[in-house]
Amino acid sequence: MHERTSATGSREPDAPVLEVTDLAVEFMTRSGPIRVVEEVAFRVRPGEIVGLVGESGSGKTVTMMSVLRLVPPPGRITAGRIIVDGTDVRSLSRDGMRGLRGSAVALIPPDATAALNPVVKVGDQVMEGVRSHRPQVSEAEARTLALEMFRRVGLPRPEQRLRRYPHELSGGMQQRVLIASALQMAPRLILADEPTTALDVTIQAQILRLLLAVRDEFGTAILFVTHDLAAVAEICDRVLVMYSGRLVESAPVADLFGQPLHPYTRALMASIPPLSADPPDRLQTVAGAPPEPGSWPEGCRFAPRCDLRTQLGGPDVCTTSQPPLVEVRPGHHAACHFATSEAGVRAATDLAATVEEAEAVVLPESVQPGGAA
Amino acid sequence: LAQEPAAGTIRVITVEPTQGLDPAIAAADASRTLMTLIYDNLVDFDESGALTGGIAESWEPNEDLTSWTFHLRSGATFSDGSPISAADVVWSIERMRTSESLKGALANVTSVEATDDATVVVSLSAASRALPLTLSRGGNAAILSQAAVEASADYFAMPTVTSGPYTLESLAPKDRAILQANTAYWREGYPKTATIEYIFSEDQNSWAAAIESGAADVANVGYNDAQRLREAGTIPVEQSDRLTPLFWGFDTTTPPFDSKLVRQAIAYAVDRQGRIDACWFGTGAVTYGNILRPWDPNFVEISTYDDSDRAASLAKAGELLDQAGWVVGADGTREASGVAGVEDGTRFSVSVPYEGNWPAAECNTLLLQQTLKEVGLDIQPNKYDPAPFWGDVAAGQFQMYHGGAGATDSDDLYLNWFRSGGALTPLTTHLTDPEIDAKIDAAIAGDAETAKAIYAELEAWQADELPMLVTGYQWPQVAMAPGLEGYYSIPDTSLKWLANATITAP
Amino acid sequence: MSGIGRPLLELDHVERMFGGSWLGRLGGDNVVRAVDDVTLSIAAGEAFGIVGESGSGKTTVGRMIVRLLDPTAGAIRFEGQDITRLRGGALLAYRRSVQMVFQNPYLSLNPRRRVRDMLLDAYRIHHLASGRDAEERVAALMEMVGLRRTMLDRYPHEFSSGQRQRIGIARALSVEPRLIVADEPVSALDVSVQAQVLNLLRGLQEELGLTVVFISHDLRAVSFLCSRVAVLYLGQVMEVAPRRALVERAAHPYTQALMGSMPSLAPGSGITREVIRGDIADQQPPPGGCVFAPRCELRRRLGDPDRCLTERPWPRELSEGHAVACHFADAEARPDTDARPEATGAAAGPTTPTTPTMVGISDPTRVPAVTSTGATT
Amino acid sequence: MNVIRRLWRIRSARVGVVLAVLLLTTAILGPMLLPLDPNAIDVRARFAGPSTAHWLGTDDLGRDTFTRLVHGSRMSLFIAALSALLGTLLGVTLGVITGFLGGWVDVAGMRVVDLFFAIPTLLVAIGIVALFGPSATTTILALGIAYTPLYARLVRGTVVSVRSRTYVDASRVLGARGVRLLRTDILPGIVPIALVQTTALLGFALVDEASLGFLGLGVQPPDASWGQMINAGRQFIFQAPWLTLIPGFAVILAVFSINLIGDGLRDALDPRASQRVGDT
Amino acid sequence: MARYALQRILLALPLLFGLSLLVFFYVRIIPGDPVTAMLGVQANPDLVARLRAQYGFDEPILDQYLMWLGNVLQGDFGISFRSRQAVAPIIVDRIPATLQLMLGGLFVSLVVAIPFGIRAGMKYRQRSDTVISTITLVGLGSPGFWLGTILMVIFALVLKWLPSQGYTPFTQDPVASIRYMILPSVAIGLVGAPFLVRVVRSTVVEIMKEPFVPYADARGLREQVIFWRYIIRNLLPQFVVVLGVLVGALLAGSVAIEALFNWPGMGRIFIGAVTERDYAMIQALILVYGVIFVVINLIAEIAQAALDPRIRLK
Ligand SMILES: Nc1ncnc2c1ncn2[C@@H]1O[C@H](COP(=O)(O)OP(=O)(O)OP(=O)(O)O)[C@@H](O)[C@H]1O
Ligand SMILES: Nc1ncnc2c1ncn2[C@@H]1O[C@H](COP(=O)(O)OP(=O)(O)OP(=O)(O)O)[C@@H](O)[C@H]1O
Ligand SMILES: [Mg+2]
Ligand SMILES: [Mg+2]
Repeated sequence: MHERTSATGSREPDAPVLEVTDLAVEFMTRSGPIRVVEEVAFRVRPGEIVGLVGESGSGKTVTMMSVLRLVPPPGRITAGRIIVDGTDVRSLSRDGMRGLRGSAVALIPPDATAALNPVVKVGDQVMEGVRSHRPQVSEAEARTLALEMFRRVGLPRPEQRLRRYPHELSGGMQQRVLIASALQMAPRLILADEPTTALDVTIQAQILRLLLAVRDEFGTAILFVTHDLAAVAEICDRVLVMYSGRLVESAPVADLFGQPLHPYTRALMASIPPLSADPPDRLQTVAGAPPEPGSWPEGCRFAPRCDLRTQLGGPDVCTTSQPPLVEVRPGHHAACHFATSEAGVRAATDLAATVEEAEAVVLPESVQPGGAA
Repeated sequence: LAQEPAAGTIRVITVEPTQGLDPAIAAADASRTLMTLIYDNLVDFDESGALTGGIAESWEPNEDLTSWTFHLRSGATFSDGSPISAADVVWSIERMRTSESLKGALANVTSVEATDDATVVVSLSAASRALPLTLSRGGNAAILSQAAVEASADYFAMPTVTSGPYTLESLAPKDRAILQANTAYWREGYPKTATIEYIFSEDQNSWAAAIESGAADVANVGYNDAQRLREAGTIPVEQSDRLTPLFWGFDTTTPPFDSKLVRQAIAYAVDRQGRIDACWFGTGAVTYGNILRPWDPNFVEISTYDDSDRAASLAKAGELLDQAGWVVGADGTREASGVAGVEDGTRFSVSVPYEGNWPAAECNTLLLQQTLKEVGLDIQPNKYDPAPFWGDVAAGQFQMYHGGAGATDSDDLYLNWFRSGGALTPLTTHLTDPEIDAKIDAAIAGDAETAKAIYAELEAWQADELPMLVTGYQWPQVAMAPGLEGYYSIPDTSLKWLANATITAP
Repeated sequence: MSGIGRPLLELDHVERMFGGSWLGRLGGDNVVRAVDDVTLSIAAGEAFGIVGESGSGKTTVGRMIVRLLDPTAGAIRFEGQDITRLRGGALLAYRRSVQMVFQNPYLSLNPRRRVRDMLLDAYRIHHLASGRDAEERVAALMEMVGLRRTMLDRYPHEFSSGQRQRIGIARALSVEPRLIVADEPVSALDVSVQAQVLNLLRGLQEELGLTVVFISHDLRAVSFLCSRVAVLYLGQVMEVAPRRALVERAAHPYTQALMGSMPSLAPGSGITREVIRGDIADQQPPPGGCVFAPRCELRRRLGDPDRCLTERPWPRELSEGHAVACHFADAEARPDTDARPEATGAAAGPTTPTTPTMVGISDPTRVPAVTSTGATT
Repeated sequence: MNVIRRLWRIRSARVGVVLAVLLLTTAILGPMLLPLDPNAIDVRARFAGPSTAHWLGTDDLGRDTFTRLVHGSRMSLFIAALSALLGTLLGVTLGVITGFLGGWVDVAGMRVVDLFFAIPTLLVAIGIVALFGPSATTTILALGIAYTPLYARLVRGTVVSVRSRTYVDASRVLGARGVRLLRTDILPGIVPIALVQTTALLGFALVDEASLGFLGLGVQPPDASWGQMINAGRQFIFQAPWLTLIPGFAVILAVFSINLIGDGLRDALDPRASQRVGDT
Repeated sequence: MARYALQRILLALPLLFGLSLLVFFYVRIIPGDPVTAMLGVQANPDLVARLRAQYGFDEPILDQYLMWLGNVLQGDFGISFRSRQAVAPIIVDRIPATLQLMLGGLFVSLVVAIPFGIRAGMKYRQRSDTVISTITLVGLGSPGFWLGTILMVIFALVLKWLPSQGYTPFTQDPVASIRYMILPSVAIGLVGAPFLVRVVRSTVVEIMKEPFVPYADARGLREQVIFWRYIIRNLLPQFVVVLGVLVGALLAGSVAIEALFNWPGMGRIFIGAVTERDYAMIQALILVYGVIFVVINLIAEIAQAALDPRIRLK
């Protein structure tokens, strides 16, 4: 952990590459606008990998695409400020926005197969990125650059790969192509939306490793959207947890796993089966289903499913007032009225211990679990 | 006389000669008009209809009209330059004698002989004035090159060696035929136009448009179009002075039209002027019983079916039908009641075909349906494929049908329409009546007086017997491109006169 | 779990090929050997896992078990009876014994039918119950899978994905089968919902004494639910191991790679070391050799022995119930690849397999003689 | 029903439905309500322009254009409906049989379908007319048969794709097969496609009927159909252009409304519109 | 690619064989005696004999087929009994005219449909889409001959800009040839265009829904690049296949248009043959139309594979 942050320590950590404040996104529907993201605020510092986790539909992708101002219609950013490298994204012109996309901020989409143009050779697709942003770059130069990038993302036999069509590459290689394409403009920030979800575990591991290497080598900050908490634990410096369109917890990775403060975060962690020779009889689960956007419950959106609240005898405040995201401990924010309640803290400690014990079984000896806590 | 080499192209838009170009077979106008341009006859006729010299420069009968001598024109050649010999003429006439189209008219020929290289003698079993007329029959009485016909099994699919002013250069079905001037044509200075392009089109509605838009130069246009073009004044439209009889044909061998009463009833019921007005836009003439045209020397007016009092005519028709055993049934349609060969209670219901490409025929038949409904007869107009129409008429497939055909004079008309074996008999009256044959032969053999008497008798007979029902005549309407000159339109063989025509580009 | 006895289900040298018409090959299609000489046996009452990467043939195995596909060679025996040739009534009877739960809860339910109708199907097809009786049993099924009977008249789209998967399970249970094949039943679900469904399956398996064949690429889910696991790679069985052996001393280099690729919930702990290269689809496996050879770290470390390319390793038993298809699996100390610290494994003590004896091989005659000597370097 | 309600919510489809209902009502009730005989000839009143007696004027025989148009609608819509129905019946039957049974039935059936598919639709229809002679019945038969290959292919494709759906596998594993499988899973799956396709056929049939009419291979006079009226009117395009234009507009209007409905149906039946599918 | 093409070609062969069977049996399913159906009862016995010989109706059916197929393969389709000319040369003469009209129609369809189709697709459910789609629906209901009649009246008869009918081979006089072909091409093209607009539109809509389009946006690619490389390039493979189908529609549509504009193509002989029951001609024409259509679709399929690597190298 410390080694990793120190690798980028030379950079100025104070000026964030991305600063999002008070973001709200609405989708227009027949029955009026629906707010799917609100009051989302976070920063990503240079060279930092920030994980954004949450259940399906919690607003991760929408939040991320807002940064590129590419919320699909009928979606619309209705409030908030998005500053990329000092530039206010929302005030950029159309061309300005185009200049920003793919150059200062690059995207790695979830499904590489779908994101690649099926009828154009991958090399050409990568090259057209540079040539769109810098028309003065010659075809040959672009090719050299693409070749270089292919090599650096670990594509074997890169010269040949340049001339391949997407479907001639495996999923892992396609994802590498997209990463190569993202890297060639040396972006300050990479937005990676579930870049490994569609891949096999072995390939997932390779890609996650590649993302780490990219950060280390290029110093690029990465906003890493996923619903895989374990992947977050592996590569992120900080984690944002979203639930029903709102951030519910935000913390350095070790803090989050060492002491998860929001009941939802805990529930999420507890429901992951341990990789253990003696698994528990039952997994912990969250009762019920996440609410649909547009029919958010009053007060805390997690309240109806919250076991902490049940434990506490169902205090009214949960259903009447929305808990703000507050800094509970240094650098560790949570949006729960009872984040620091005794029961809450106990639950957090218990859970961390269980997870630690269960996961310890598979940890390679070289790593000291929980070292950063 | 310095001969201008023929130049230019005249484009004619017309129906395709689907019956082919064999003079022995093709009887339909579409074929005959084209054949007149490529085959010459022994005897020709001029614009007034008077017979003139063709390949025969002159001819004369013997005293009792039983033998005719034809003196061939010297120097006349076929298009390949070979001379038109007496042998060719003999062979051609022999071929006509056995042909579908002329075997009736030439039934009385006993021998055809060439007495020398330039003389052919035709002997008859009975006296006949009509031989030269028959031999002038456009298309069918063609003089052919024996050598050329025998050289190819399919000569008539593509007759190239011909005797007429033009030779056939190409014939593309459903497209066009191209005729090229016959450079070896015997008549000095003719044809005056180098090429005639026949454009085939089944759709008469588009013919006027073709001339208007410059896509064609000559067409026999529909009446509505003729009227419109006349009003517009841009395209000259000539009305031929030769009326073409319009008729209803019957199958007189089977019920219901085997009954003269039924045929007469229909003759009473039809609204004659009405249909000329409606279907021919007023450009036609009615007849109330005659088949000969008013200017015919043998014309004696008959007005049996004068329908100026419609009510009376309809009443008369009803009466006749009642008499014939067709009584009004429950729904107003007549039913058989004691009709020979028909089961009692059978409704009077007949399908009446007409040529599908002929708008006026459709109109005429629809009107017939309406009129006959008033007297309780149910007929269904049947739009028929034009191509097989006449073939099917000849095959006797129709009980009643709509028709129209050109004719020149009384001899031609009676000989070809009423005499058994007549060229058009199978298409018109279907008669095989020896008594009538004898009368027609007598008329043709006799002098003008005798003929007139016999024709008067025949006219009265046909008006009463109605082997076919002629209700009126139409005037063909020929539209011509403004630059076309020297062309006279004559029904029946009208296109022959293209050989005289010239065209200048507008 | 039932005791030692005859296996409930046996796969005996099962093979399944796809493609192969001359016209298709002419157009560029390849013959795919999706399942390649797989031999497994599964005891009654056991939860048996099948893991492997995408394209390894897991689904194909599952579909052959439920007779949605026929093997191109080999036999599948259920209670000793070969099911690959069942027809008509016998097949119908078999369908009462073996059911399937599908991966995608959205696609596995007919969007145009009410839940009630779908659940009643079984009773109608097999004439098990009708009228009020059937209604009662359908309602009971709903409750068994944790749904309310009032939901019976809804259409699938009115349910969440977890609920739909429960309906799928209820439908499979409606014929009261002995064995359920669950093909990635939780992969499409959110983590928290996954846990619910896994719990449900586990509960059902225990309470009803169901035999479950659980197919997944998620080692976590498999190790939670299954007492024994088979690892497939390109249609072949790489390793069959009891849970403990799998977690603590996976023998096959591929299994080790899989384990080593699993991210861990303990921050900053796992995947930094490269344990496997390339991609399952990257290279053509050598004909006649080990299909895993091109990606095999162990082979590389051993200096690329030719044997891996020329001779197919057949599964051989390492310990009771633990078989591995690798020439060299136990040939060296594997200082690097042994991801599991010896200490932890030892602390748990030697495991006595609670599962009935089962080895991947039921027909020794077809196993090449080499196996027995293959253990030497 | 659900679909109809959803259809009604689409504005363009609503327009289509209203138009279609108007046309249908006209075609069905019109002939009973109108006082005139469509074939009643009145040569004194030919080519009359629109008037209170003749709303859309008269034709070359003085027949009332409006009356003929209304009777023609009945004929045209009747022919279109029956030929679309015939095409649907044959196409669905063939498609379901080949798609569902698979194997050699499929191969053989589809080869035959491909054959007819290898000849453009209208030409198939004309070929059939050549065999049986032109009439309203032949038109229905010819168009129905001509549409079959297209339809059978579509249905077969859908059946094959539905057959491989997971929910069908689920039913199979439960023991469902044959007719039951068809009834519960396969046929309901092709209903949306079939609805849209039959609607499309209706549109094609209206135009093709007109084309056959123009070529003289369709409805025979004096009966009126739109195609026949266009064809008959053409010769008087200068005297009375309305004789050609009005029936043409009628065809356009009918096809327009049918296509609006078809497009609407497509949207209304689109599963993506109402529920999410396969969000893996 | 070559393998794929070969596969497609091999697959087309049984189709052609089947087509020959279909055409062969066509005359044999005529109700009653085909020769009588063609010639009528009182036909010229010569012709009857000739036709009977041509079809060999008295031989065993297999012999009949083999004889017929042998003749056809040598380019002998028998004689057209109406014109008594050999069928084959008549048809061969017409193929250029029909193909020329088809190409003209195709050109008009493309010129009209591509820009509008793409625009409607890219502006899906926006104003211009609504306008284009409405016009398209109107076009979809306009019978070709009806449009043709109106075009003829306006441009040939009233304005007199173009000839109302006729044909000159392109090789003979290109300018005249094109003047002649404008009206019929436009009439037929406008019939094909709405169909094409709809297909192009819905294909573009589908392409716009593909994730690679928003991803291309996210990469900040230039709009032209997105348009040409993403939208057009992905449209093309499907488009060529649709062109194959469109050709079928144009061939069918050409029948009425040829009749209307007196265009000497196969359509006119087809109608003539049908009304005259000239079955030898009908047989040959169905075969020729079928072969043209099959070949064009074959080309389209192969072109699609050339444009879409996924098909080519599956
Ligand atoms: N095009 C759209 N139209 C309407 N609603 C949308 C659209 N796209 C997203 N939403 C809504 O926005 C919410 C957030 O979606 P988002 O895609 O950001 O979720 P996510 O967290 O990325 O989920 P997942 O893990 O499934 O990708 C969802 O509830 C969804 O219903
Ligand atoms: N119907 C089929 N036709 C052709 N090939 C098939 C078919 N079904 C499966 N295959 C091939 O067989 C192999 C194994 O497929 P299978 O679906 O069994 O794998 P899997 O392990 O279930 O993968 P996944 O994790 O992606 O579901 C794959 O290469 C696949 O392409
Ligand atoms: Mg997302
Ligand atoms: Mg699978």
